Amino acid sequence: MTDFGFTLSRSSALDLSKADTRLYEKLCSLSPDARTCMGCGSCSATCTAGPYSGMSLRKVILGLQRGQDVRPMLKGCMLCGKCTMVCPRGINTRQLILNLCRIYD
Amino acid sequence: MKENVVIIGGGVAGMEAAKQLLFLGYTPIVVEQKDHLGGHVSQWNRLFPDMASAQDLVRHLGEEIVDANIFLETKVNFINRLREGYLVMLSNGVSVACRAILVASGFRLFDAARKEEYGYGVYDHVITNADLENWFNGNPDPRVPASPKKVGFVHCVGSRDLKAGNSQCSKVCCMTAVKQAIEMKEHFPDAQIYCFYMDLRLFGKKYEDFYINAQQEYGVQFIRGRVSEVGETLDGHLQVKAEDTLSGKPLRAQLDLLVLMAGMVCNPEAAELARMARLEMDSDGFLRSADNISGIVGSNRPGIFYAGACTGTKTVPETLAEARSAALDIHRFIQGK
Amino acid sequence: MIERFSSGFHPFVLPFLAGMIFVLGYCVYGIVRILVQLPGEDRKRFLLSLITPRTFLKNIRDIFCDCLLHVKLWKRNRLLGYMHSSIAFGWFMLIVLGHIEVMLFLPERIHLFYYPIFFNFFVAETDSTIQGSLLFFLMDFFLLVILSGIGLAMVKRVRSRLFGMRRTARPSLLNQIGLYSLWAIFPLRLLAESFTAHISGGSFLTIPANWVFRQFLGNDLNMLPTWWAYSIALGVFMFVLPFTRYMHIPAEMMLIPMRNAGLKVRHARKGFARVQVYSCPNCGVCIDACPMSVDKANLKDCTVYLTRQMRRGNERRIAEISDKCLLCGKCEAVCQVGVEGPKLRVLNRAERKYAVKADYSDIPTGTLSGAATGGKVLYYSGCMSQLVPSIGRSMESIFRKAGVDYCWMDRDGGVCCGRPMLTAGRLEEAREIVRKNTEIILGSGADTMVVSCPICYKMFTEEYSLPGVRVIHYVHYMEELLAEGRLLSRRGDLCYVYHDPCELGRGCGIYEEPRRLLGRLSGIAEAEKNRSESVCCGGSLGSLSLSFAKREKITRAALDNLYTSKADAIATACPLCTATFARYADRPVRDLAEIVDLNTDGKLKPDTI
Amino acid sequence: MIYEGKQKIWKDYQKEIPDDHWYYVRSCIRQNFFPASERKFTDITQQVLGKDVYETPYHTTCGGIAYHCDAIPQETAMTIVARQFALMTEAGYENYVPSCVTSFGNYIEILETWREFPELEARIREQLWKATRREFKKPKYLAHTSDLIYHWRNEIAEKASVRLIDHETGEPMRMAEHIGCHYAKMFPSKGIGGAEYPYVLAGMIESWGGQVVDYPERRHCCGYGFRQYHMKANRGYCVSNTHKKFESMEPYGIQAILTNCPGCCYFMDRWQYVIAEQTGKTYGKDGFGIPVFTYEELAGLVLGYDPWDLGLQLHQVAVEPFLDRIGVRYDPKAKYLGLNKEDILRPELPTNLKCF
Repeated sequence: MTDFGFTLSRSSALDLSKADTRLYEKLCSLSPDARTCMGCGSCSATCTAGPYSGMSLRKVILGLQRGQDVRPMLKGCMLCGKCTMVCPRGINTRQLILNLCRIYD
Repeated sequence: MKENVVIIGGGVAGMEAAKQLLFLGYTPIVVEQKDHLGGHVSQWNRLFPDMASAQDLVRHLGEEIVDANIFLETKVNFINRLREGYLVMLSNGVSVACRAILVASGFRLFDAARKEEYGYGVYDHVITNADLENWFNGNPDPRVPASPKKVGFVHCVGSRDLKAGNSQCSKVCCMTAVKQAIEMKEHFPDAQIYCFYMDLRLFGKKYEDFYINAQQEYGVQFIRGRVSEVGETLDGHLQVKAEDTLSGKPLRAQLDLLVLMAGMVCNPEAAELARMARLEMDSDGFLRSADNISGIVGSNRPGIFYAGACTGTKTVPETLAEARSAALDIHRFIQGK
Repeated sequence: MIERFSSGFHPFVLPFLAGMIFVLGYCVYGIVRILVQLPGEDRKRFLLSLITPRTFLKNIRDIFCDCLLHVKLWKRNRLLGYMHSSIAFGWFMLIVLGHIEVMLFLPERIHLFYYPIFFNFFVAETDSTIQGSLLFFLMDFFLLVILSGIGLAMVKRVRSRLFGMRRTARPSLLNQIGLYSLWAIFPLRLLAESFTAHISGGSFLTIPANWVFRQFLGNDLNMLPTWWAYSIALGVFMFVLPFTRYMHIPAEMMLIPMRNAGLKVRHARKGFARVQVYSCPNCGVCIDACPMSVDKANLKDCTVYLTRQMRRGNERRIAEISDKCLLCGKCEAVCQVGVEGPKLRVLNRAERKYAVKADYSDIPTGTLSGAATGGKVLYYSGCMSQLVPSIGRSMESIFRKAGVDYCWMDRDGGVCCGRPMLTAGRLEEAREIVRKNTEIILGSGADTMVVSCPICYKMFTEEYSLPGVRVIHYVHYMEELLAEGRLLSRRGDLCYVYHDPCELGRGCGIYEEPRRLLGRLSGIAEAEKNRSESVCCGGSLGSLSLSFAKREKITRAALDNLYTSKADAIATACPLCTATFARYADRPVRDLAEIVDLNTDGKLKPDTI
Repeated sequence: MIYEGKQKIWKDYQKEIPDDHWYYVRSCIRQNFFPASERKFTDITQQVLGKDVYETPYHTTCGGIAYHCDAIPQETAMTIVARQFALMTEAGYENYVPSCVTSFGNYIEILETWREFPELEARIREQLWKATRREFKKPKYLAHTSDLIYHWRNEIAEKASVRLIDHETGEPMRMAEHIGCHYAKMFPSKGIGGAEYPYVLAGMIESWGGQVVDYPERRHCCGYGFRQYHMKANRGYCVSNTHKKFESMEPYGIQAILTNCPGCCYFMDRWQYVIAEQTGKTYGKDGFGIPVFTYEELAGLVLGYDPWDLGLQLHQVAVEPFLDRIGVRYDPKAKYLGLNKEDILRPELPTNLKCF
């Protein structure tokens, strides 16, 4: 390979058609309320783990919809339940997180 | 003899007003350019939030106004101010002297072809909300594939868009998109539906329930980001580009069908009427109401009233309520109270 | 008394004998298996306790009081108490008296353990003695007691409400067989003894019955069939016993010594947990107690069904029941046997494997720089308190008024105490969080840590080891401040009803202190169900699967209980309860900290603070 | 694709182009990249079509590159442009035609700015006067050189000796068109066919017998990006954009690309080499790339010019397969002979991209 001093940069674009959403669908079958997330961000704003680990449940759900690996974010969750308290859609966020931690393989 | 009231426009606003005026003892003269009454609603299939039949609404209103004078395929040629009232000359040669005129000229659907980047009229599988309603009504449309797997809805086509000449929100499209997304999923249970939105403006009664339902029961995915351009792939799919603003990343999707939620703009005929009757136009391109809070149905001319979407985007129930309100205001005006 | 059969045997005893041998064999096998399953340390501890005189006596007393006399049940519900103790104690007495009879009259037959049971069949009365009549009288008396108990049980079966129970557990088929065979045993015994009474003798019950029967049944042909039937009923009962709730009879006798030995449940399915599961008598008291029972859909998720499903090994249901529970601990509080429903659930949750493991290495532990030096007070409000800012604000105000040098550890968000993770069954993760907090707290140099959230408080007292740091609940702390005169109380005019948060009341046993504190500051009223009977607010983090919508019903039921007090406002001592109640309550909901702050002054004048 | 739909749009975006008397200005970078193209433009227009196209050696850069690289403020660019207009005025012309798309966009942007803010125009006039003692009239008509070739495309077609048809199969050549971003994306009404479905190049291809092929990333930037390219560290970003275009183009069997912008032609040609070296991937048939032509080159080819006179040897991607397809005769040995018929040396051949 010739060294030009620069290389093709990887596209940051998300391709919905190529996104692997099986995990998202699996999650939705276990936690159907995951579908009702409207991305308001309350969960992320109140998250205890957020400041330490960048955990954002909103991004987790969105990332799954886009077929991304969200494990790094999940690792920081302490299950404190504040997100459950603030979710305007009443999503059982703790169950969602636990289900998600289980279905990754 | 009963007193004449000219109603310009035979959509649901004009029909409802005619019905009320008949009840109040007047002879409404409904002037409609098209060959049928009911305006846009007559082309629609089902109406949110109760999924009522649009045709039924138009038919019921039609049954109520059989006693009115209805001139189809007729235009207003000019309006002359008389000492008391107006003389309205119609294109069919009839001229009517009346003390009150109701302008119910409605809206025009934004011409989606003007958003060239979406390729309406260029790509094989791009349709508008109106086309989809027409298809729901059982009229075949070659642009709707036999079994689409991925369907996209683009909100705000020709709304909130200075470049398209309409900076206003068309108000009903978000809800229409959610309704149509659900209906599409009912037609094609295997399809994944995406709604590309900038803001979801679901303001009305039970609209939010529709939204939640669309997400939970129908798995509709709402992607916050305006579609920037559409291309066609070799196999006839549509390649849509947008920014997934919630991810902060550019997003691509291949779709089988794209539905453009064309917004509402003022009927250009209204500008013509405004010129004839010296009515004022508002900055949003619609007719200017006497007052946007307490005098929505009033105009700047005595005896000329407005109802429905000629003064701005309206839902069907809002239009009907305005029509009733206008009929009452006309009655009070004629009674001199 | 003479023996009617020189062999001392009749074939009709065989069903009983077989049943008895089966059940004894099963129990021995069960005991050995459980002992094997116990961790070595626990096993040693348990066996030692059996021979320690103090625990030995306690075991005897507890078994007598709990298993036979049902003292706890008497305290809770006399009718139910009578019903259970009449059968248990009555039967026990029949067996004891039977043995006394044998020992007294035919001591050489005492080694045949069917003999005391069927004594009346094998003997003929030759002369009446005082001891004989007394024994016969007592036999008839206790039989009557049992029969009265069985009569009540039959009524309860159809009209449980008469016994103060709205709902009872639905018995399975085997349980029904067990139940009906148990019911049959004693009337059959009465019949058998009655038919034999003119030979063997009897007392006030059997003699008249014998006379009545002989009036129209002139011969003794009925005698043998009734003894057969009696034996068969006993046999059937004993054969099904291991597979029915009646297994609780032997299991409880194992449970009591284990509990007295101080054993803890360490594994969801093994050892002590197994004993607890088998000890559940399926009485169903937990169904009414369970706050989730306000919703019919949750009726089958109470502890009684957990133990049933655990016996059946229905993994799907076990997971479902374990996940749904609020862990409010009420079932445990009302349980007559001492089945630790919440603990079993948490351990069942812990059985689950998670592919994504937590990693808290990003959490810095040296963040409390400039915090406490010796003598300083560390205040930990907990995550949930951030959603009820009045708690933290009030605590700060109280600290200032009392002139306390304090540091709010998690003012801008801190590390969770770990209890939610623990109750979710992710024990390793919880331990990791505990390690992080321990580092932070010990590194702060504080010697006192005030905790206002009962969830956190329970965690800090039970799972943390914080040498040199006194962890104190804010109720105690505020009481201390008042007692030391650093805070001056002033009575407000509102009347509060105090809601016992699950984790503080049943969880930590703190019932009276909050009431005492509240009573100094305001009027106080009691809800219909209070203290250990308090109803969970429904917001509990214990439940993993209860949806927001389902929780609403529970919250409203808890509020309805509080409304029975007619108080002006609700006081509680938990941010989660406060936030949950505030959502639906028709009157103000305040945390104790807020009430204390409202109704106290500092010794210092306000402008010098 | 509904062709009538496009035709409707094309009808909406037409502009008036006078048939004669143009003042011609060259592009800065084209003179280095593809010098023959500009030379042939004058040849074709003046000699073949007999038009009055005037140019002066005194004109300079329009300042567009510096402006788009944020190196100079717009006012400086305006003053430079004002001088260009002054030269045109002095030469007695009022139709202005730049050969560079960025210049074209720059002129339009400046003229539109002046229309909105006449006081700015007045200031620029004053500055030009102070600096050069020159005065100018704004051009009456402004067109890009591709607009002119488009305008005369049918006349060229009539004089053509070669058509864009595979001379073996008789099928039209499958060609993509690529419009420079500054041509119509800023002011869609100023480009022929608008911004979304521009017709300026498509019209030439259609007139000369080829078939225009659309592909999803047709509108995407070529991967020049001015200041992005000028920072070496950012070139990966530039070439990634080109890569994206070629990836999108790949399934369509495109045989050549027609461009109207100096940068586009150059970068879409050269980046194919970089992509091939970095990823091993080539996009034409049999290991070749897809040739990228300027409209002058394509016009020259159909008019029967010798490919080497058109400067096609300066392309990185080999043009020979395309020439063979449309039946253009050429002498392979003459490829690297200069105008004086002497050897101009041979470039080193790339590893992955097949070249001659």
